[in-house]
Amino acid sequence: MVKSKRLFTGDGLVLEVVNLTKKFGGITALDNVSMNVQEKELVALIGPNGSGKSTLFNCISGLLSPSSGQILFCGKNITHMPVHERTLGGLSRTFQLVELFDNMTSMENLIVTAEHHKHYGFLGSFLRTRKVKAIEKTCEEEAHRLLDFLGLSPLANRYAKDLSYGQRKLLQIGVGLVSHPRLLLLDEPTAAVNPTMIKQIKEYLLKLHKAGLTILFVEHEMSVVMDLAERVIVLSRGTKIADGTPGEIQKNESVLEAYLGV
Amino acid sequence: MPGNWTNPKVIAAMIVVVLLIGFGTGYLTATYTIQPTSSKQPISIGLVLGLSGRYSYGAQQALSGARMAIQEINDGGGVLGRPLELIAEDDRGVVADTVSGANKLIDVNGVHYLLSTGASGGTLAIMPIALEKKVVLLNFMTSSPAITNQSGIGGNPWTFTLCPDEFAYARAFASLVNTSEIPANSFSFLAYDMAWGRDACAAYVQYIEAAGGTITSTNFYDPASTEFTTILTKIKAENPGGIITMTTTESLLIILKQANELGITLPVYNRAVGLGPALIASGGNLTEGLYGMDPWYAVVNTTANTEFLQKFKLFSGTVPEQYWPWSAYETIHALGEAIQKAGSDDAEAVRTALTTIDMPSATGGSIKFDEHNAAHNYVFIAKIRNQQVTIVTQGPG
Amino acid sequence: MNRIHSLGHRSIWLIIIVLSFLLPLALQLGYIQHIMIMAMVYIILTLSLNLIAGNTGYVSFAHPAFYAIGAYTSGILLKTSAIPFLGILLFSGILPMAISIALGYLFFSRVRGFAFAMTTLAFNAIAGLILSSVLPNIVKGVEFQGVYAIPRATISIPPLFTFTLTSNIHYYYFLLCITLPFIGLMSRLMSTKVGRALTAIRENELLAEALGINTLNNKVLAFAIGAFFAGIAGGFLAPYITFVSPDLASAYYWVLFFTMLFAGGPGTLIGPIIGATVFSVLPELLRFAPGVSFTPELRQALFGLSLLLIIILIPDGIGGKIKEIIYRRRARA
Amino acid sequence: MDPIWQILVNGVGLGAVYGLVAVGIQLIIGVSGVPNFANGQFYMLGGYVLFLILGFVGIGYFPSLFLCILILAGIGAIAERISIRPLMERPRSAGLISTLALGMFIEGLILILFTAEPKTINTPYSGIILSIGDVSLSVQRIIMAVGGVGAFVLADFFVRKTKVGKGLRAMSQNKQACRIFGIDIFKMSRIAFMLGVALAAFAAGLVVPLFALSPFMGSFIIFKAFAVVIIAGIGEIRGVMFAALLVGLTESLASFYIDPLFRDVTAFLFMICVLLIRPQGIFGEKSDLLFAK
Repeated sequence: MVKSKRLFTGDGLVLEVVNLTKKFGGITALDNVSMNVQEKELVALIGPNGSGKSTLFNCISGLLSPSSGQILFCGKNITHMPVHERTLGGLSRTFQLVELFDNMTSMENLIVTAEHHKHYGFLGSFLRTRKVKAIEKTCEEEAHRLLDFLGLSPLANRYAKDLSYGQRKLLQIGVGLVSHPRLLLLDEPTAAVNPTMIKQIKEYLLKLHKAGLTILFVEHEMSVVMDLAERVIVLSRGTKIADGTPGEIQKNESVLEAYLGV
Repeated sequence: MPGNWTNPKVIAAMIVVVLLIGFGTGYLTATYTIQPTSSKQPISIGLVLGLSGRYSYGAQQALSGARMAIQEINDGGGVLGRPLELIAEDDRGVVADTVSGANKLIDVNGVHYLLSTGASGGTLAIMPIALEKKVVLLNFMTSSPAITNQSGIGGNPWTFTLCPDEFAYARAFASLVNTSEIPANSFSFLAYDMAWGRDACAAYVQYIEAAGGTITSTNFYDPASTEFTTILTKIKAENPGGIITMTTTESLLIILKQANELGITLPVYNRAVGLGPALIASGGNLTEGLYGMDPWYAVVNTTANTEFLQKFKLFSGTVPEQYWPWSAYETIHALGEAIQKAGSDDAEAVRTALTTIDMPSATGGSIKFDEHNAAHNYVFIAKIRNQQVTIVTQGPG
Repeated sequence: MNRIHSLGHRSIWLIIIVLSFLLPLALQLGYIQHIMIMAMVYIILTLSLNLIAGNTGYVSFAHPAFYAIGAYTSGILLKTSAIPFLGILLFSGILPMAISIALGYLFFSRVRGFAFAMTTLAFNAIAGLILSSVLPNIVKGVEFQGVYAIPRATISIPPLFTFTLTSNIHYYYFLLCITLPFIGLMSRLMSTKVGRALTAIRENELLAEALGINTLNNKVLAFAIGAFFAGIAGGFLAPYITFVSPDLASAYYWVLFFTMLFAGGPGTLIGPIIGATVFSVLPELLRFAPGVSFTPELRQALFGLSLLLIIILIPDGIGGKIKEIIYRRRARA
Repeated sequence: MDPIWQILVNGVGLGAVYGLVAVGIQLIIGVSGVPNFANGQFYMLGGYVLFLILGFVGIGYFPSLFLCILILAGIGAIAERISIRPLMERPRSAGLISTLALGMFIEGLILILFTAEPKTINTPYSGIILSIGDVSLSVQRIIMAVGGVGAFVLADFFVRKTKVGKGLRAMSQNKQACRIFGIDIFKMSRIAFMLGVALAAFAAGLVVPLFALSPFMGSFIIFKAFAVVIIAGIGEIRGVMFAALLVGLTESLASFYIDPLFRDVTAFLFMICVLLIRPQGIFGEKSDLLFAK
């Protein structure tokens, strides 16, 4: 497997968020939140609606620029780094409402991502040197391997728009993986899919976790959170109210309060 | 997605398209160039004109003028016993189309004589083609001095100009400056930003200054513009003795309206917009006191002209808005005479014959070419007095 | 993905090439050769516009300006300088490209979608005014209505040969030698990293960026390549028509290009080629339609109507339709 | 005399025209996301309809104007059905091209019916000239300015206060949400289009007596109107009038103090400057997303 390019090195802490605050006009969506993700960890981020989960997610992945605070990725400050550079650096994400290149085939969706994480320029690609040929070949192989892994091989030549919602969810995870991320951010991976598909996705995530991938995911479905997560971080009204193992979280008063609104 | 076109079906489609277009055109051309009009092979005359676009109204009239002349000649047995036929091409007043239209007439229809278009830019653009392909180019309505300068001994013996150029008008106008008719001696120009507008402006400036007049300003505007209050305000502030306009009918109407609105009472001397019924009808009182400078007016009082007017009304059902139809009409007749004189339809022979012709014009002048292949016909300055056009002055340009 | 279909079976290439080489011989008339030459010019223009407006999905009104700038550059240099024509041609492509790169980095980084389209529209208007009203005052040999009497092009490779292109047939084959490689180049481009990146940007720019594609550079690249070939087309036109005018930068031309592109099928390769061919030949064919019953006004009305119908009935254009059919078949298989 | 006041008055006059056409475009682009390139031709069409009504129906200027607006609104409804709705779910470029084609079609029809020869409309008011000090202008121009501002205020009120208007604004915020909340987006798009076209017709009705009526007048004004839209910020109705006045004054001043020739590009230069400084337009709100989809 060809190693994808890395901007940063460093071990232990993969992601570290320090006193992050995000204001929209008057409203404070995030009120200096601090959190971290260890290497090879599988962390869940939960909280009632409007608790700031997705805001935090967007700040980390770079869709939003925080008002204050810091985001460290593998020890490097990426707070104000352009989105595509974060991704090239090994931080990849999926979207709650599936985002794919609808008029490209599943295969192309994977390849276009894969090849942009390889070292070669426009001219090389245009002249298709031997080196480039080799790289593009490996891209295809990786894409095939992923499609097999996700059981989408039969649909390799279908447009993404013609896939079922569940298949799109899977493909999106594939697109997230094809760049060999150091940290994979999943935004509600099981939202709005049928139980069998939920089961399937859970299996895939566990497999990936075993393979040593670091994952941070937002989730509503408590059963999923409790089965998967090693550690759970709870947000409420823009502040972090709890951080611990699923067991601890279940017993945590303030969490219940936040959820039941007592 | 890239490359689906390499699918055999698509390629087939592509080839079919290419073949259809290629041979389709070929076929049409072939069928078109065979003329079933008469037992004898007719002599074709080409005409490129803005039959659509901004100048289409006048251009359509010019076309009728030419058609009328052709009909007359053919009724009289044609020239050299052969009928004439007119093939017209539309150039929308766009120079690029003038070029391709002229190319089409010469290559496909094999015309040896070409009546050129309504924009000086267009004529200038096809003059090299006429020279290269040895085709007689008859310029009957564009008046940029650059054309006559380059014609005849100017280097292009194939181009003939049958209408006066801007120097002629400028001379006629300048001769009246500081007289009872044009008491003013300081003028402001309002001309549209095209080759002709610029050249005409330059010519007038030269002669007016020579005649002791002064120029307060020369203003050019985008031909598409519909708002003149800003320019007119500028002119009003300069307060000249008169405004000289080189514009389209549309622009002139707006200028008159907005000048009136701004309380500008200066006399307007307009070049190129004929003082025709359509203008007076839509302009109303605003056109009162408006001057015009053209080589022909309906009111020119000669038997030949009144005769032409009656015939044209019968033929086209309209009254000429300006000189174009008359000019086209006389140009065709001059060409017919030249071919007759040459005794053959060979372009070279006709070209030499043209240089020698001397025929009377309906306006009292005569069509006789100088060393620049320019026939200096009469030039008229007219004025609208209580809704009637009256000739102020006339004479050879 | 099977990359074979990007370049296609050589046999088919051969057929097309042979055909396009023989066709003008079958049709001797200079005028028909003129039509075919213009068709090729429009193929180059439409395909290059397709790169930004079709593949990347950013409508650009600036293409006529690049076309005109190329034509003026070549016209002026042919008239006033002794530079060999091939050099001039290259330069008339490079100048618009430089301008487009500046424009691209200036505006792509700030505005998106329609706002960008408007900036290109503004640029086109300003460029047109400069060509028609400013240039004549500062550059020798440029009249207010364009550049007249441009000398014919002379191709010379000093030791080997020197040849002046005079007749239409010369220009036809010269342009053919530009067009065919150009088409091949475009089809190859589409199957590169960049080509797929552009499609990705059109499909979902947010995602493309989130997946690590540098959208800014890719967009500017597409814009610049488009401008380069628009300039080349203009540079060829100057010695061929022997006259260039500011009309080349007028609204008439972007309407024409859009018609060719969007009726043909934006984002495909075959689409713009078909569109350009049909819509450059159709008006000429209409010259032969019985004049009286077919007034130019009627032509314009029909032109608009047909474009409207095509957009509504087959929004992806002819090329898009073909692509759809092929995809359906492949998906079933 | 000191022309400055006249120049300012001219500028305001220009601005009123651009503003009226631009407001229509703004409504449509906000709701259906389509830059309506045919609005210029609708403006022109409005002029010709008014011309016919005044010619053949013996009612006064203002009743004719009203009738003309109604007719154009009807035409607008049909046009929306044909050229916008089928393309609702497609990329905006499709809508841009379809309206462009629609414009070509309308212009062609008018050319067939009326030829390129310009017509003029005279109202009782275009003849009356007032001169206050150095400033001289016709009552018609005053009517135009007042009518322009009036129409703008009405449109603004409609969009902000009425139920339908709120629906329109909701649409411009988030189409999906509207679907969910059961707002009929097709209806909204139709209403926006009718309003836009009607405003264009109104503008023509006020302006044409000051200009001449020509089939090409539409294609000329449309670009200025778009420049105004961009300067104000896409979808920002409040900003339009202000932006329009800015453009009008800039042009008026430029053509007096620089050169009439450059008047027509000053609008564009102005637009470019605005975009470089405030990409979202003077009144547009900066989206908090680092990039919007």
